[in-house]
Order: sequence, then C-alpha cells, then structure tokens
Amino acid sequence: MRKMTYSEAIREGMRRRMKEDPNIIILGEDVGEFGGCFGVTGDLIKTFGPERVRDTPISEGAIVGCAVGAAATGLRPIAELMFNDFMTVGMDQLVNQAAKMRYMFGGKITLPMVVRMPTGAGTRAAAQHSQSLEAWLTHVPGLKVVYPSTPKDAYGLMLSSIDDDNPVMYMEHKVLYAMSGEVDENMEPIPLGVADVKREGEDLTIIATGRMVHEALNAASKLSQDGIEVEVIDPRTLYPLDNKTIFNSIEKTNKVIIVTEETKRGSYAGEIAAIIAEECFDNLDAPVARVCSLDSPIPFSPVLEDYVVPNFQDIINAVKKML
Amino acid sequence: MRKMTYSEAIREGMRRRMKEDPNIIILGEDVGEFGGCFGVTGDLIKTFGPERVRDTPISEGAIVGCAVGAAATGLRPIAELMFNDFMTVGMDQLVNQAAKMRYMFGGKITLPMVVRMPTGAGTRAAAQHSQSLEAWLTHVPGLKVVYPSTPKDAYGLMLSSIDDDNPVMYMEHKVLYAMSGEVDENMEPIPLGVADVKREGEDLTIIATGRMVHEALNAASKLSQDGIEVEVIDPRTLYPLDNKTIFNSIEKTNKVIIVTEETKRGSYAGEIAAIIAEECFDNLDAPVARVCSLDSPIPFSPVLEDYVVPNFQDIINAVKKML
Amino acid sequence: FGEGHIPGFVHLYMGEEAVATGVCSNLNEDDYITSTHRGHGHIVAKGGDLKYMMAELFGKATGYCKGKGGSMHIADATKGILGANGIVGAGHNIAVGAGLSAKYRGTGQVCVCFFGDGSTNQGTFHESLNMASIWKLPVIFVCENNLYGISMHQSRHQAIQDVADRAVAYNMPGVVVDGNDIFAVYEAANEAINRARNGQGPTLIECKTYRHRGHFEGDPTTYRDPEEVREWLNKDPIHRLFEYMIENNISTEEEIQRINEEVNKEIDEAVRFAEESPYPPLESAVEDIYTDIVEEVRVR
Amino acid sequence: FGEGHIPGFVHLYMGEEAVATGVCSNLNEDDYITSTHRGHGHIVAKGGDLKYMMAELFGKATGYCKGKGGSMHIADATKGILGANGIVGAGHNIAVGAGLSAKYRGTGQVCVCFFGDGSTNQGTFHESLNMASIWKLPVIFVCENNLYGISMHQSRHQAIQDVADRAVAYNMPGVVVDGNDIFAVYEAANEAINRARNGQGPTLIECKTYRHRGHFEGDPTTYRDPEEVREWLNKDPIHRLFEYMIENNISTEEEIQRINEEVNKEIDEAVRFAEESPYPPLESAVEDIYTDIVEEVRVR
Ligand SMILES: Cc1ncc(C[n+]2csc(CCOP(=O)(O)OP(=O)(O)O)c2C)c(N)n1
Ligand SMILES: Cc1ncc(C[n+]2csc(CCOP(=O)(O)OP(=O)(O)O)c2C)c(N)n1
Ligand SMILES: [Mg+2]
Ligand SMILES: [Mg+2]
Repeated sequence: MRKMTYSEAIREGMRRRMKEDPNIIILGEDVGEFGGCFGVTGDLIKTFGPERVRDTPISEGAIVGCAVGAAATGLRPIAELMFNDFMTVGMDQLVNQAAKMRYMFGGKITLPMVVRMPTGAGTRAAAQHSQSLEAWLTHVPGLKVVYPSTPKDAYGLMLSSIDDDNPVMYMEHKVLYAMSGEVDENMEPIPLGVADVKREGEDLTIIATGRMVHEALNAASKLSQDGIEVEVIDPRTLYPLDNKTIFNSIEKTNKVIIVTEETKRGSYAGEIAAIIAEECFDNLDAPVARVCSLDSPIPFSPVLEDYVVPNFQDIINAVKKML
Repeated sequence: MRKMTYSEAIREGMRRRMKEDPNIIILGEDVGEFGGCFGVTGDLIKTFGPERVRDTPISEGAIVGCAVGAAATGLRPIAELMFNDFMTVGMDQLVNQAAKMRYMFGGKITLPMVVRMPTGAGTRAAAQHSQSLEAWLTHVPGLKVVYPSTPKDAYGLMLSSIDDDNPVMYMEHKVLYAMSGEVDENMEPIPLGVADVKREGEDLTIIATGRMVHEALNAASKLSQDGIEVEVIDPRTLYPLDNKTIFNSIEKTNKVIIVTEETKRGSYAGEIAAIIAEECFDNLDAPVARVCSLDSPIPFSPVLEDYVVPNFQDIINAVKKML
Repeated sequence: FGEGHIPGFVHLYMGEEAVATGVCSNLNEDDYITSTHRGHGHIVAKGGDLKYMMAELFGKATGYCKGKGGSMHIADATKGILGANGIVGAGHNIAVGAGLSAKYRGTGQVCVCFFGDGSTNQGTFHESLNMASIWKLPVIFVCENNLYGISMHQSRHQAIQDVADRAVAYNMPGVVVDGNDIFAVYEAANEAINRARNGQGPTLIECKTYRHRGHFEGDPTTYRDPEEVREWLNKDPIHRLFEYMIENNISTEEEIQRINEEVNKEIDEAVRFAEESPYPPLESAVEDIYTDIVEEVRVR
Repeated sequence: FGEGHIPGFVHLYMGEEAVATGVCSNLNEDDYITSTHRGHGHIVAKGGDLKYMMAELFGKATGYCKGKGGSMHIADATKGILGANGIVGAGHNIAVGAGLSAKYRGTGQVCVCFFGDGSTNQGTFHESLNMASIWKLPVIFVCENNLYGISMHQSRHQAIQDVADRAVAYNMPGVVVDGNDIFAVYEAANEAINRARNGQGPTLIECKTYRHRGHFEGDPTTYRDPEEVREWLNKDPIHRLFEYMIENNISTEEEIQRINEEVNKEIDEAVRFAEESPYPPLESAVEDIYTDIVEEVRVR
C-alpha cells in the first residue's frame, strides 16, 4: 500500500509492466525529457531510456498510425495524445485502422496497443482542449474504452489495458491528476468490463464516469444528510460495459440518473440510458435522467465553464426532482 | 414536377442555388470533369466551370479546412467527401474548427458551408467505405446534420442546407442514389428540423433514417396486411431534431422502434431513445426498441454485409415482438 | 502576467516580435492572417485592440470573444484576423481557404499564415502548401522557427536545418531570414506579398528566432541550455531596433523612452479595462453556437 | 474479371507489375510491406497465395480474411503483408510503425511502403517520411507514379514533376526510375533496401508507370487521352521483360509460352477454388472484432 496521485498511478502502472516486458514502448509528444505535458510519463525516460520513451514530432496521425504498425509487428505500444481533443487529428488511424484491422484481416492479426488521452474540462483551456469525446470511441467496434476515476482504478486498469490484446483507449481526467489515494503496487489488474459500486444506497442509482464520480459522491453524502441514500456506480470501462451491476442496482432502487461530463446530445450517457430503457423498463419508477454538460462547446471564461459542466449541485437538483 | 433520381435531385438543388449565388463553389476529389465518384456533381462543371466546381488533391483535411477558410471570408462552399468514412481524415477541421469557430469567436463570424458525405453500406465496399457515422456529428455542438431519404427531400434539404449560415453536414445514402421520384424544381426549401411522416398508423411508431426509411415502409405495408398499422417518421434532419412530431406520434401509438443503419452501440438511435425515455415515460406501453446494424465493422462478403445491416424482416420481427 | 489574473495557460510571444511586426506592416486592413496558440503578437501587429484582447484573456464579457475563446482563440474578423488557434497546424488549411476566397472574389487581398517550426511536421502543413501552390493562391506562409516545439529541439523533430527547404516539394520559393531583424523580415515579406498580389502564388518564409520565455508561462524549460538562452536574449529584436534607431539618428533615447512609456500606459489601461469589465452572463454560454439556435440552459 | 463473380469494386494493377515484382524480389519472407487499394500485385509479389486471394475477392470463407475484408483489405501476416488499405495514405504510417518495430527489435527486417502519386498529397505521407527520417528507420517508400489519382493528372494535383523531389524535405535520398523496367526497379530497390538494413535510414523511390485499365473496373477513363494510353500500352512491362529474355537468350518463345500457360492455369485453379468455396457462416460476422469478445447476433 502506498499513497499516490492519479497521475503517479498511471505512471507506475506503466513502469511495472514495462519492467516485465521489453516490447512495451511509449510514444508521444514531449513524453521523454519533458515528462509529458501533464507530467504523467515523468521520469520513465530515466528508467527506460529514449528508445522506449520516445518523443515524437507533432504528428498525431503518425503517432497513432505508428503504434498500429508497431503493434501489428510484435510490440505493445502505448501512445499518448496530449489532449483527447487531438484524437480528431489521428481519427482515421484509430477508427479505420486500429479498430478494424483485426476484423478486416479475418482475425489473423492482433493489435495490443493503448492510447492514453487526457480528457475533460476544468482547466480554463477552452473549446479545443476540454472536450470529453469518449462517445465517439464507444461507437467504434474494435475499440475498448477505459475511464478510471481514482488512483487505484487508474493503476489497476492500466495494467489490464496493457495486458489486453486489443486497442484500448485509456481516458484520463486532467483535473484528477493531482488527486491522491491508496494503491497496492502488487495488486492484480482490474479486469475490463467490471464496474465498481463507489457508494451503496437504496433510494436511487447514479451512474457516473471520470471526474463526475466525485461530484456524484459529493452529492450523495450531502443527500444522505437529508436521509436520501444514493448508490453511485462507476462503470470504469465504457466498453465492455458492466450491464449486470447496473441492472441489479436499478432492480433495487427503481430510479437512475446518468452523470457524465460529455456534451449531452449524442453522449454515451445516452447509450447507457437507451440500454436501461430497453432492458429495465419494468423496474423503472421514473424516467431515466441524464446530467451532462450543456450542448455547447466548452467556453474559456471560468464563470461560463463552471456553468456548462455539471457539478454536485446539479446532481442534487436532479435527484430531488426525481424523488 | 419532374422525375429525378436522388442523385440528380442533389445535383439540381446545388445547380439552382449556384445559378442564384456566384459565391457558392464546390470543392472535392474528382467532382469536376469526372463528375464525382458517384456521379452526383455530374455535369455541373459544364454549367459553372472549373473555378466553381473544383477538383482537389487527395487531402480531405485541406478540403474541409479550405472550406472553413473560404466560408469565413465570404464564400458559401460545398465540400464533398467521397465517402463519409473519410471524415476521419478531416475530423479536426470539422469538429475543432468548423463547429467551434463561431462560438470561440463570440459569435463574430459565420460559416455558411455544406459538407456532402456519401454514407452507408450495401455496395460491398467493406469496413472503410460503408459506415454510417452520423452519431459523431450530432454529438458536436455547432454542426447541423441532414439526412434525406427521397429525391424530394434531398432537393428541398439541399436548398436549405446551402441557405443555412451554419456548417451543415449533408449525409447521402449511396444505395439511394439511383432511386427516382417526383420533384418540383420550384419548390420551397424544406426547413431544417421538420420531420416527415412517411406513413400514418395507430399501432406503433417507427422512427427511421436514410435507407432504413424504405425498409421501414416496406415492413409497414407487409404488416398492414396482418392488420398492423405502423406510423413511419423520417426526421430528415438529425440535428435540429423535430421532437414534437415524434412525441405526438408516441402519444398516439404508445410504442416506438428506432431504425437506423448505424452500429447500434453509441448510435444516434440511442440518443433518440434516451430522449424518448426521458420525455415520453408516461406514454410508453413498451420499452423503446432499436433496430440497428450489429456491433461489428461492415464485412465485405455480401452474405455477411446483408446480415449485419438491418432489413424489413428484422423490423417486422421487432414489431411483432413488441405487439 | 503571472499575477494570477489570467485563467488557463498563456503562450507568450516575447522574443519573436520582429516577425509579426515586420510582416504585418506590409498588410492592408482587409488582408487576412491566421495565427497560432502563440497569437498575441500577430493580433496586435494586425491592428487588434489591446483592450479587447486583454479583456478576453481575463475571460470578460467585453473581450474579443465575449470571454468564450480566451488566449488561444482571439479573433477580429473586421481586421482580417481569422483567429488564434489551439490546434497546431490548423491555421494552414484555413489560410488556404481565405486565399482561395480572395482569389476567387478577385479582391487582391492576401492571407498570411503564421506558424511554428513544430507545426511543419503536421500533415496540414503539407496539404496546405501543396494546394496553395497548384492553385497559385495569394498566401504567404511565415514560419516562426524558434528552434523548439515545446521541448523538442528542431534537430530532433526534423532532419533538415532550414524549414524553407520544404518549399521545393511544392515548387514555391523558400526564403530564410533573420527573424530578429525587423527590416530583413519586412523586405522578405514585402517581396512575397507582392508576388501573391500579382497572382504569382505562395511563398514560404522562414524566420529564425527564439522564444525568451518557456513554452507557456510556468514551463521550467530545463530542456534548454542557459547559454543558448543568454545568447538569444542578447539578440532581442526590440533592443536591436532601438539601437538601430539611435545609431542612425532616427530617434533619440528620449523619444524611445517616451514610446516605452506610451506602450506601458496603453497596457495599463488595457489591464484596467479588463479588470473593470464584467464577466459574461451565464445564459451567454449557450448563445453563439449557431446563428439561429440557442440551446437549453440549466437552472442553478 | 468483369464477369460479375466479384462483388464491390476492384482496382487492377495491370501495367504496373514491374514495380511490385522488381521491389519484392529483393525481400525476405519476414520483411514487411504495406499496400494500397490497388494491392493485388503487391500481395502476389510478396508471396501471397492466389487461391486465398481469389477466394477473398469472391467473399468466400476460405479467403485470406474469411470474406470479411475483400479486395481492399487482403493481408497475410505470415508473409509480412500488413494489408491492402482502402484509405489513401494510411499505409504510410503503418509502415513507419513496422520499421520502428523492426529497428527496436533489432531483427534486420525492412518494410516497403507502396503508394500512388495521388497519396503523396495526403498529410500522412509527410508525417511518415519525416518520422522515418529522423529515426533512421528501415523503411523504403515506393511511389507508383501512374500519372493519375483517379481522374486527376499529376500536373493538376501537385506542382512538381518528380515525386522524388519531396525527399529533400526529409533529407533522405530520392530516386526516380522507369517503373516499367523491372531491372531498373530491382536495382534501385536493392540499393535502398541495403541502406535500410545497414541502419542508414529510409529512401524514397519513384517508379514512373501507368495503369492500363481505368481507376476501378467500370471507369470509362474519359479523362485520359487515348494517344497517351496507346503509348503506354506499348511500354507494357511484362512484354518488355519477355522481349528482353528472348533477345538475350535467357528463355525461348516456347518457354515464355509455357510460363504464360502455367500462370493462366494457376489463375484458373484459384478461380475454381474460389467458386467452389463456401460463403462464411452468418455468425462469423460478429467474430474477430476482438480477441476475446463475440458480439450479439440477430435471429433472422
Ligand atoms: C494538434 C495539436 N497537437 C499538439 C498540441 C500541443 N502543442 C501546443 S503548442 C505545441 C508546440 C508547437 O510548436 P511550434 O509549432 O514550433 O510553435 P511554438 O510553440 O514554438 O511557437 C504543441 C505540441 C496542439 N495544441 N495541437
Ligand atoms: C482518404 C481517402 N481519400 C480518397 C479515397 C478515394 N480514392 C481511392 S483510390 C484514389 C486515388 C489514389 O490515387 P493514387 O494514390 O495515385 O493511387 P492509384 O489509384 O493511382 O494507384 C482515391 C482518391 C480513399 N480511398 N481514401
Ligand atoms: Mg517552435
Ligand atoms: Mg496514381
């Protein structure tokens, strides 16, 4: 057991696996000497050298495409996109190459690769550096999508993402980097597709991802002072999605609110809502609700950004409205 | 009134507006002499010359980005991406530039531009040339998304897409190009955000887009032989979405199935389902169902492609299951 | 700066002033520019108003973008400023579009595309120079080679020393100039702009310069040799200009003193304007997304 | 072909055979290639099996990709064939990744990246050559310049005549060869491959050639001058090779006759194999997406 930040946990997860397997390399902009734009790769270059922690030119398409080619030929690359907003620049390599190659080739190739994507708002970085684009990725057959909300999950999910033989999109929330928590460095990997019940409750189920898990927990503790017991579920992996845990909770609470930082329209929160509406119809006492960011780009001004992105108060309001 | 194919209707819509406004230009690969990969731009170059119907190098990013710059400086460009699958190559220009520029600049710029995207499966073109990626676009604030299913709608929606002062993503289904129908060349534009009830019925509501509208109509006529009357709604524009028409229909039928050609997971069909689950809870006698493509890339082999993509039989099965 | 008034991160232009100034003094008000994440200098040089720029940096309603854009997205269409841009390489395409538009409308306008050395490895650079060249568009591509893309020294991100060499791939002229010599920059830009206005097509100009500060404010810049930094500080373009003006009796110490004071006064006023300006109203968050649709707000 | 046995559209390699053959005859079985939408020739030349290729074109279960890939996605990892690709320019990045992997693992393998003239205007071309060059990767970039990207003649899609000129932008050797002369191609490839194996980095080879057929089967090719087509038909690489072999008494008319018959026999067998093979089972549509997840099927 050791206290680490979310950002350290990601780094230590990579370090542990890189020590075990020389075929794991890291590719990205300023991931070496500089230690990464958010300091996540940190001192890994000191441990593994510039061949394995490789600075790249500013060419996101080539970074992802290069990872695809390397993964197809025996390496297990971990590519870093400095912001998930830049997946737009490597979108073809992610969607038309990485995701489809195994299928198009009749299952005769495996692509063990991880793409790390710092995600989310809250850093006053405006519309091109604050998005939460996980919905795009979950829509693409062939990709797995991971989104940890705590140091422990970040560590355990990084191990299994690296171990996975398929392209895994590893979302990281920038605001959580500094958050610290207990991590057992000898822990078993956290399997993909297993949700975590972050708080138990009987009155209502909240499904939250990334930073919103903490807003939901904050709301839950405030609500319990009013005697309202909310259950907070963190799927941890968006695909594969742990439906069972979600359905069981709804069977108990009969009410559900989905909370994500995504733009509401076309969000993955919508997919989860659609699945629940289809599968849990008879267990629902109220319509499935979503608390997401407003349907706008992320504005720069702090007052506007804090308004567009949901917080615990918006969750409390939604819960009270439903009960 | 004149009989035209879907493909002619798109072309004639562009021709009519281009005659009226010299600031409208077309940009794309092989759109000139060659008349477009699917023949949609056809003889427009004869009418307007190579300056206005402009062949580009194979550079989708630059095609879209160039359209953005042209739209920001007084032109009304229409860009053609040969396949909607290639939006992955111009994704940054669509999402981080075209969609956000007006907002980021505080509303001080307008971007009147249309991006045409041949969409969908059915041509045995395999995983990289058969996708239906509209869900990505509907998730992006700042974009409007249009998806006609008939020559008349294609014509009327092209007029309003060109007239619109915002970036409009104009999806076209490749299999519909050859379909012909009556079009009044002097018709008024079809406003964005107005759905069309393609068939009336009391027993169940089907919301379908693109080619699936015709599969749904086919299913509906077969079902009515068994005395089941299905209402078929074609939103025609995915964003803005005509909720009112949808809600009214559900109030009448209390049952709804959404049919799209998208990969089911993370589809816009899911967003529509989520909206209905949230807004029509008390009017639903059965869970909202979705009939979409299987969660796989589009396979090449005709037997597999025809299995992955839904058809009228799958719709009939879903309807019978629900009633 | 650095007093915590400004949210987010800012990329300063210090050290590279001669480029924007030398280039833009050749431009008309209706000419276009596209800029980068390091856009402040370009915007001021193209006639942007310090007050509105500062207010935008502060996230105020009176800013150029009503507080929605911030440092990386300042724009002023009325001055042909098509915006700073947070996506490295995005300005290249947009400049080509503006050039196409100017040529098509036959207005004689040109578009200057500013960008850094690091961005020349982005695919957009390649596609844009190719397109501008085959269509002979009035676009001037101005590379501010400050030797680094964040921590990556140019020698590590490309195998060439002169970005200008890449012009060969598009059969367009490629010119290298001392980016800290405002007169050299002016001359090179002047010739390229004339070519562009005369329909002779684009030019790639590489300005060798250096950023005095870190990549963004707060960057420790451990990746740079202090010796290298010191050398470049001595080449400070503004200093050089002032020395030149004095040596050639263009202006006296006193006059320069006065200029400095005026500039500082202007900046102080801009800061005051920004500080005194109100934050934007919450509802404005869902406005300006479309010309004709206002999205739902939330009650909070 | 053209008998309607093959679904979708196919892009034929006819006229460009000398390139793939001349290059690949230098490669070991464990060397890599990346290919394009026009991949049949590359795959055969790298040792791909006609039977499985034909079966794939027919969409049969016995095809290279179990019928899931088709003409544009044929691959054979066991032969280092990293796949044809339907996205113009996508192979470039993948080749760089394979080159990085080979260099990192120290196996002495090389990767040949085949691509057309049109694809050299795609951003991926630029990013890939830059990356391969700064890292001195064992990648050989082979441009099949057949003068057209679909209907766009090279003179309209780029302002240069020799794609090889673009090598300057990456400080790597750029070579032009007659792509219809199998010996010239062989020589150039041989030198480049040796450089790559010796850790001297990538080379850009431009092979001037021509496609005899339309862009895809069914393309009327009204955009090409019949005179131009006739000229190039006379330069048919296979013809030239045969003439050469006869003139230099390497083989006799009869022997060549026999080779042709053998080839045709092989093709006939492949076609028969494809025709007699079964279509894939429906459930297979949701397999091979992931190594460990099989998606839901539908009952029909
Ligand atoms: C597509 C994209 N990739 C990466 C970044 C992160 N980033 C911002 S500035 C920068 C360095 C740019 O270097 P250069 O083009 O030389 O400009 P300079 O900062 O030196 O002025 C990077 C990598 C980005 N904003 N956009
Ligand atoms: C990203 C992308 N854009 C456009 C296309 C459509 N397309 C297929 S082949 C082709 C022409 C390619 O020309 P070239 O690279 O010269 O190869 P050639 O066909 O001449 O062998 C185009 C535009 C595509 N498949 N992918
Ligand atoms: Mg730089
Ligand atoms: Mg070609």
